[in-house]
Amino acid sequence: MRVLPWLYLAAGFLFIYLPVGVLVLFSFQEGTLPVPPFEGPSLRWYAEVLGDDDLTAALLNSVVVAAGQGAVAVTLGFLAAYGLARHVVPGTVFLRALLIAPLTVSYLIVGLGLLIVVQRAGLGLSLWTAGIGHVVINLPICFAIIYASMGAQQQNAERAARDLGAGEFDVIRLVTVPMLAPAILAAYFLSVTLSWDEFIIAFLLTRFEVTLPVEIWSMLRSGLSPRLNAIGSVVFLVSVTAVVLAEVLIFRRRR
Amino acid sequence: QEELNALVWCDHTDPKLIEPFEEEHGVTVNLREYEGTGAALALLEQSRPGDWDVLVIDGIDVFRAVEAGILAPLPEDELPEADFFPEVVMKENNSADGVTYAVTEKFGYNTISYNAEAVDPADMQDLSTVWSDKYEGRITIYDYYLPVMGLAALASGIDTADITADDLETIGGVMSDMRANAASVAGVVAAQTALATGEVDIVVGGGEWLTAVLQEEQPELTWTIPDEGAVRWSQSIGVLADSEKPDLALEFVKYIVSPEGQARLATSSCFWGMPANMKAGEHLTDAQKEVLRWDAQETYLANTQLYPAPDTDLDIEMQDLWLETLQQ
Amino acid sequence: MTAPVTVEAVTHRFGAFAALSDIRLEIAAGEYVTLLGPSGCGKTTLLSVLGGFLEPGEGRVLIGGQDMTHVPPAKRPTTTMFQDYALFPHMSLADNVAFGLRMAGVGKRARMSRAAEMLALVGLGEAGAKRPHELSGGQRQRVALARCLAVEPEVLLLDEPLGALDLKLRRSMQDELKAIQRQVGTTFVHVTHDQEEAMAIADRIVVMNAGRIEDEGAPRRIYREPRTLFAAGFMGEINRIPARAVAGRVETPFGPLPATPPAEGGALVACLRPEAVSTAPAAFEIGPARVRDAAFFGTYCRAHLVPEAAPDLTLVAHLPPDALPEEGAVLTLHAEPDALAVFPEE
Amino acid sequence: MTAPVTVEAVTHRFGAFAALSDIRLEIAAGEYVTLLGPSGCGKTTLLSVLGGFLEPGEGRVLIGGQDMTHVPPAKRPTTTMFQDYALFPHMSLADNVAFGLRMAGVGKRARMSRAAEMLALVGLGEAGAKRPHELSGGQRQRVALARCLAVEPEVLLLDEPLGALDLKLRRSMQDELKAIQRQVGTTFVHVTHDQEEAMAIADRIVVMNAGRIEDEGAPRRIYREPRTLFAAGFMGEINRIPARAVAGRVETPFGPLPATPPAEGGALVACLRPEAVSTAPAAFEIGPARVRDAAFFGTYCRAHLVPEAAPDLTLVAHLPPDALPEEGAVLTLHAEPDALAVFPEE
Amino acid sequence: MSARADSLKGWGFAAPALLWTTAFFVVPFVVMAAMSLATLDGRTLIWGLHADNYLELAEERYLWRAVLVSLEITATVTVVSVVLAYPLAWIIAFRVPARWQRLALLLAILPFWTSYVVRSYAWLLVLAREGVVNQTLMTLGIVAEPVTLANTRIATVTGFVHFFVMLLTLTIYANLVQLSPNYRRAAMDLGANAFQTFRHVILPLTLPGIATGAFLTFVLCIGDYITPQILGGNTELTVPQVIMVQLGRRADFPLASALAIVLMALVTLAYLACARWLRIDRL
Ligand SMILES: Nc1ncnc2c1ncn2[C@@H]1O[C@H](COP(=O)(O)OP(=O)(O)OP(=O)(O)O)[C@@H](O)[C@H]1O
Ligand SMILES: Nc1ncnc2c1ncn2[C@@H]1O[C@H](COP(=O)(O)OP(=O)(O)OP(=O)(O)O)[C@@H](O)[C@H]1O
Ligand SMILES: NCCCCNCCCN
Ligand SMILES: [Mg+2]
Ligand SMILES: [Mg+2]
Repeated sequence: MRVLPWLYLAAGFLFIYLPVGVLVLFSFQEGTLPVPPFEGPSLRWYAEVLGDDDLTAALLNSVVVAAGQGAVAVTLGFLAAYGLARHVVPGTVFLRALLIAPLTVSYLIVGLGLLIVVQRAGLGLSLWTAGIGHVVINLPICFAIIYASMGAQQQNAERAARDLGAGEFDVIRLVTVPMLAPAILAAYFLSVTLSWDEFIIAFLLTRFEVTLPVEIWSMLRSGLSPRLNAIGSVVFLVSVTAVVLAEVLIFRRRR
Repeated sequence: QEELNALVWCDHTDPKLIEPFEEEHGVTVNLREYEGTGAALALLEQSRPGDWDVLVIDGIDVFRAVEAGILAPLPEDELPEADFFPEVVMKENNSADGVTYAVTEKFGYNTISYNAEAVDPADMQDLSTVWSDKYEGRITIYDYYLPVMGLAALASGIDTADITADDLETIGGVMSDMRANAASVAGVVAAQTALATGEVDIVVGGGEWLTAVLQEEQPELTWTIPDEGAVRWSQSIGVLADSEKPDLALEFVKYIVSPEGQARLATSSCFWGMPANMKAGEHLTDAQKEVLRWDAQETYLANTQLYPAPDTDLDIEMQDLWLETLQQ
Repeated sequence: MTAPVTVEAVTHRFGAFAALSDIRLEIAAGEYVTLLGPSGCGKTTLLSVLGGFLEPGEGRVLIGGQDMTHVPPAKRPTTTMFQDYALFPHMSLADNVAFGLRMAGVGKRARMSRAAEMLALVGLGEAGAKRPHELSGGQRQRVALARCLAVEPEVLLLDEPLGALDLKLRRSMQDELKAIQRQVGTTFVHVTHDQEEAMAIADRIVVMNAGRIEDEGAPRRIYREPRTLFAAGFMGEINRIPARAVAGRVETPFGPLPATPPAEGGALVACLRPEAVSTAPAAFEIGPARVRDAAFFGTYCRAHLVPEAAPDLTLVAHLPPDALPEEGAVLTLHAEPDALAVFPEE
Repeated sequence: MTAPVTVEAVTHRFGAFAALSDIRLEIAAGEYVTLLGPSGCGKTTLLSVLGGFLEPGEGRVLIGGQDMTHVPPAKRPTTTMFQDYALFPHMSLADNVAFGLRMAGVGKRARMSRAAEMLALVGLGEAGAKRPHELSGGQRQRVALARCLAVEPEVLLLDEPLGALDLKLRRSMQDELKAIQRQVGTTFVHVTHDQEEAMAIADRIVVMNAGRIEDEGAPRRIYREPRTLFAAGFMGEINRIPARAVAGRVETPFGPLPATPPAEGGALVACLRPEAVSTAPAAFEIGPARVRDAAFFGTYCRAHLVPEAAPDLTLVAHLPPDALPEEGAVLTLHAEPDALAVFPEE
Repeated sequence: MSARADSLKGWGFAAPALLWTTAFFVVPFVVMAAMSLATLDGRTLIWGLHADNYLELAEERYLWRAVLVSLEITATVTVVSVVLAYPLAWIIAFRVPARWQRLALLLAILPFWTSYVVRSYAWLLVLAREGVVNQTLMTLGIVAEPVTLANTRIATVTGFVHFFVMLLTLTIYANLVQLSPNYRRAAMDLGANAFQTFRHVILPLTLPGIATGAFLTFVLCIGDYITPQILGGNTELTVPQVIMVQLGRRADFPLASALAIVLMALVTLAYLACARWLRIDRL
C-alpha cells in the first residue's frame, strides 16, 4: 500500500521518458536505421546534422521568430492588460473575451484563416507571416498572465507613484513594469517556448525560409534516419539548457 | 544575390544536387516541395506572378499546366533529348501544338516492394496474391492515389491511360480489398519505417524510390514488377511563363538534365529513381546502377504503363474515392 | 506646510449605490482628523476623493481654499499613505523616499540627502540601502510615512495605516504618528475602523456610517455624549436599556431618568457603558443583579449580570479587578445618571 | 463527552529547529485551556501534535488516559477547528455538519436531524440549506464549531478560531464559545495570540515562548503574578523600571521595594502595569512626574509621564477618564508595592 | 480625470492588441467562414451563400467519418489522460516531500522540450514491431509475436496521452496544492479515510481545475495534425488531416474552411459541456 504511489510515480515517469530515451539512445546508432539492435555508439549523425546548412538556417529562423514574436506578444499583451486593468473601459468583459478568444481555437484554424487572408490579399508567405500567426496565439496567453498579476498591490504602488507626481509614462516605466517583471518574463518565456515548438501555423504560413519544426517535418518525410534522432536530441539538449537557465535566472529570484 | 524559386518534388531538395548549380552561377535556389499536381497548381494560382521560376511536375500532368498557360516554351535544341531513354522522352506529354514546354528528367516505378525474407517472392509476381488474405496486416499502401489506383486498374485489366469514371467502381472494389488487408497507409518515411522495422512486409505502390536508400543495410528489402505490370512515373521540368529570370531558369533546367545533374538527381536523398538521360550512367557507380537496376530498364519500360492522367473532374472523383477507401 | 480642507456636499455613487451621501466637512490646517466607521461605510471612498483618485459625482473639495475637485492626484498638495504602504519593492528605501522628488525633477544629490533626512526622522537613518522586503511591518510603515513627508504635502491622507500591525506595535506606532504630526504640523486625515486608535490619536473624530457622517467632534465628547445610537454603539461596548417617553420623562425598568426624551411616545433606548456600571452607590439605582458569569480582563473584571428589575436583560459591567465576582452572587448596581444617553429606538 | 489530556515531555523538531521543547502539560477533563504566545512560538505545532496531524519526535500524548501518540486523527477522540474553518465550500451547511456522522456510517435521516440540532445550537437553525460562501465570518465560525461538535469529541482543539474576525465580533464570539463549552462540557484547547481573548475565555492559560511553556495558571494569577518577565510583558503593557539587588533588597530609582530580589548582584527589572500607577496615595511613592502627553481612551486616560526621580524613563499610566491631564502638568504618582513584580534583567 | 478621458486612455493602451487580434484573428476567421460558404467550379472560386461544402460533408462518407474519428480519439484521449494524470498529480502534491515537488514537476516537463514533431516520431520507434515495447513484452513472455502498435489508433492515442498527461498533471497539481491543506485535515479529522476524503472533498473541489484541463486537452487534441499524421498510419483520417488533404492536394479552400468551422463547432460544444466549471481567463 505504501509503495503503490511510488510505483505509480515511477511508471508515470517511465512513460514520460520512454520516447525521449529511445530517441536519444538511437541518435548514437551506428547504422542507418534508428531501431534495435543498437550498434554504436557513434557520433556520425551528430556530425552530419551539425554540418547541415538547411537545419542550421531553420534553427536560426526559429530563434528569430520565437524571440521576435515573443517580444511583440508580450508588449501588446502588457499594454492591453494595463489598459483594461488600470482604466475603466466600457465593455471590458467583452474586450477581455475577444483577446482571450484565440486561445480556445485550434492552431490549424488560426493558420488556415490567416493563410486564406494572406493569399487573398496577394501578400507573400514568409517568416513574417508565421511570426504574425504566432503572435495571434501567444497574445492571449501573455495578456492573461500579465492581467492576472495586476493585483491590488501593484495598483496601490502605481497610485502612490502618481500621487508623488509621476506621469503615466513614468508610472509604467518606473513602477508597473519593474514590479511585473516576473510575470512579463514568464509570459515571454512561455510564448517563446510555444512558438519554438509550433508546427502547423509555421507550416502553412512559410515558404522558403522555414522554422525548425517544419524543417524537421520535411526531413521526416524524406526518410527514416538517425539524423532525426540526432537533431531531436540536440533540440532537447538546447531546450533543457534554456529551461534550466531560465529556472535559475528568472524563477529562482521570484521566491 | 540572385534567387531562383522552384516548386519541386522532394528529391530536388538535396543540397548535393542544388549546391553545384548555386556555386557555378552564384545564385540561391529556393525550393518548395509539394506532393500531387493539384497542390502545385493551386499553389501557383494563389501566388503572385513572378513568384516562381521553375516547376517540376508529373509527366502526365504537363498538359494541365500548359492548358493553364503557366509554362513557357523551351528551346528544344538546347536540351540533350537525344541522349534520353527513348521511352521517356514522351514528346506527346511534354509539348502541345509542336511547342515544347517541359522535359522529362527522372522516372521510376510504383510497384511492389517487399521483404524477401518474410514473404514468398513468387507471390509478389501476382497482384491478386500480393494483397490477399495471406498477407493480411502485413501490407502498407503508399499514400499517393494515382499510382495505387493505377495498380488497382492493372489488376483489373484496365489500362491506366483508359481509366474513366465508369471504371471507378471496379477500381474501388480492388482498393477496398487492398485496404482491408493493409495495416497502414503511409508516406515515404512511414512506408520505409514500416518495411525496415518489420512493421509490414509489403508496400503496395513502392519501388526503387522506397528501398534504394535501404539497400546497403537491408538487402532483403527489394522490389519487383509483377506479371500484370506496374505503374511508371516520370517527372518533367519546365520554366514558368511569368518568370522574371527565364534565362537563369533555363540554365537550371539544363543543369538538371545534364549528365552530372541527372546522376545527382537519380540518387538524391529523398528518393532514388532512374535518370532520363542515359549519359548519367557515366557518373554513377556500378553499385548505384545495380540498385537502380540500370540494365533491366528495357524490360521494365516494356512492362509498365504511365500513371493514370485524369482530367480535373475525374481527378476529384478519384481523390474522393481514395479518401473514401482510407476511411473505410 | 499645512492647509485646511473643506468638503462641500460631496455625493458619490458606484452605479446605483451611494458610497458617499452629502458629506460636508471642515478640517482646519494642522488638525489631526480620523475618519472612523465600519467596513464599507465609505471611508476609503472619501479619502480617495480628497486624494484625487476619485472624482466625486457631486460636490466640491477645497484644499487651502482652492477648488481641487478636478485636479489629479499628482497636482494636489496631498499625499496618500496606503494601507499596504505601496512601497516600491524593486527600489531601495532611499529611492522610495526620493521618488516624489525625482518626479519633481530634483537632482540626484539633493533628493538623496533629503531622503536620508526623512529616513532619519522616522528612525531609519541607517537603512537607506535596504529593500522594503527586508523590513518589519512597523518599519515599512515608517518608510511609507517618510516617502509621503519627503514631498512636503500640505495634507497627509492615511488609509488604515496601522491595520496590518499587531496590537502592540499598533499602539506604539500610534504614538509615533502623533509625535511626527506634531513635529511637521501637516494636516492629517487618517482612516480607521478601530475606535481605540481613533481616540488615541485624533484631535477630532468623524464617525461615518453607510456613506454619511453620524457624528463628529473631540474623542471624549463622542465617547461620552454621542449624537446617535450608532455612534454610541460604535465607539465602544454599550448596554442597551429599553425605555419609553412618558409625560416628558424617560421611563426605564429601573425607574425614571432625569433626561428629556428625544422624541415623545416612541420606544427609546438608554445606553450605558459597561465601565459606568458600578457597585458603588450613585444617583441612578439599577438595583440587585445576579452574576451570570465573570472573567478577569487584566485591568477590570468583565461580568454579565441579570438585573432583578428586568430579568430579560443581561448587563455587561466592568468591575474593579481586585475581586472576581462569583457566579450566582447578587450585586447591587448603580450608575451616574449623566452616564446614560437616550436615543429613539432604531 | 470529555476527557483529560496529558502531554509528556514532547519535543518536536523541524530539521534542526526545535518547534517544541520538552512540553509537559496536564489538562483536566472539561477544562478550557488556551495556548497563548507570540507568532511562531509553537502553538499550532502543539495543537497538531494533540490532533494527530503531527507525530512528535519525542514524548507521548495521552487522551482519556490512553496513549494516542501514534494514533491517526480520524481515530482520536479529538476534533480540530481550523483557523480558516475549512468548511467544505461545495456542501450545504447541513452536509458540512453531518459530514463526520456520514463518515461514521450514520444514516441520512439520523445525521440530518443531528446536523439540524447542532446548527440550532449555534444559532443557525434556519440556514442548513445555505452554502458557506453565503455566510459572514462569524457565522462560518459557528458552523465550523457545529461540525466539530456533531461528532461529540472528547477534546475540541481550536486553532485561532477568532483570528479572522473583527474586534467586536470577536468579543461576542468569545462569550458564545465559552457558553457552548459550558453546555457541552467538552475539554477545549484553544490557541490564540490575543491575551485579552485568553483572559476572557480560559480556565487556564498556558503561555508559550520559543517552543517552551513560560507560565501556566489561572488568567488572574498570570496577569498579576507572572512567573517570567516574558509572561509579564506578553500579558499586557508594562512599565519596566530598572532596579538592582542591594543587600537583600530591591533598589529602584524611586526607592527600595519590600520584595526579595530573585537574584543577587545582577541587574533587575521591576514591572508595573499602567493601571497600577495611580495619583491616589499608596505605599510605594514614584513621586512627581511631568505629563508628556495624554489621550482619552474611553474607559481611561492614557498618559506618558516623565518622573523627576528618573528623567530617562517614560512611564505609561492609565488614569481615571474623568479628567484628561494637561500636557506639562506635574502629577504625584504612587503604586501598591505588591503590584510591582521583580525579575532578573534578560 | 473624467471617466471619458480615462476610458479613452484605456482604449488607447488596449488598441494595438485589439487591432492585432481583430486583423489577424477575427477578420481571417470571418473570411474563412465566408469561404466555407463559397464553392469551387473547377479551379475557379465562386463566392456566395452556397451550402455545397456542408452538404458534401453530410454526403461524403469519408468526411463525416473524419468527424466521428476525431471525436472518438479526442474523447478517449481526454478521459484516459485525466484518469492517468490525476493520481500522478496527487502523488506529487501529497506524497513527494515539498522541496522535491518542483523538481518532480520540472522533470515531468523536460521531455516536452524536444520538438513536438520529433516526439511523435520517437513514439513511432518505441511502438515499432521491433521497438522497445514489443521487445519488452516478448522478453516477459506476455506475447509470442510482436503486436502491431505503430500506425494504429492506439499509437495516435498513446502519442496524445503522453503529452496531455504531462499538461494535466501540471494543471491538476496546481489545483491540489492551492487547496487549503485544512480541507484534507478536516475530513480526516472527522473520520474520513483516504478514499472518502478524495471522493467527498478533494475531487469536488478540484473539479473546476479538471474541467479546465480537460477542455484544453479537447481543444488541442481535436485540432492537432501532427500526431495522427505521424502515428495513425493513415488508416483513418481525423478532421485536421482531411483539412490538410484539401489544402495540400487540392487547394480546396472552401471545403477546408467548412471543415474548420465544423471543428470550431465541436470545440464550442465541448466548451458548453463544461462551461459550468470553466474559468477561461485562467486557462
Ligand atoms: N469601485 C467600486 N465599485 C462599486 N462599489 C464600490 C467600489 N468601491 C467601493 N465600493 C462600495 O462602496 C462602499 C464604500 O467602500 P469603501 O471602500 O469606501 O469602504 P470603507 O469604509 O473604506 O471600508 P473598509 O473599512 O472595508 O475599507 C462599499 O460598500 C463598497 O462595496
Ligand atoms: N513544516 C514546517 N517546517 C519547518 N518549520 C516549521 C514547520 N511548521 C512550523 N515551523 C516552524 O515552527 C515554529 C512554530 O510554528 P507554529 O506554526 O507552531 O507557530 P504558531 O505559534 O502557531 O505561530 P502563529 O501564531 O504564527 O500561527 C515556527 O518558527 C515555524 O516557522
Ligand atoms: N515525395 C515522394 C515521392 C515518391 C515517389 N513518387 C514519385 C512521383 C513522381 N512525381
Ligand atoms: Mg477602506
Ligand atoms: Mg499557528
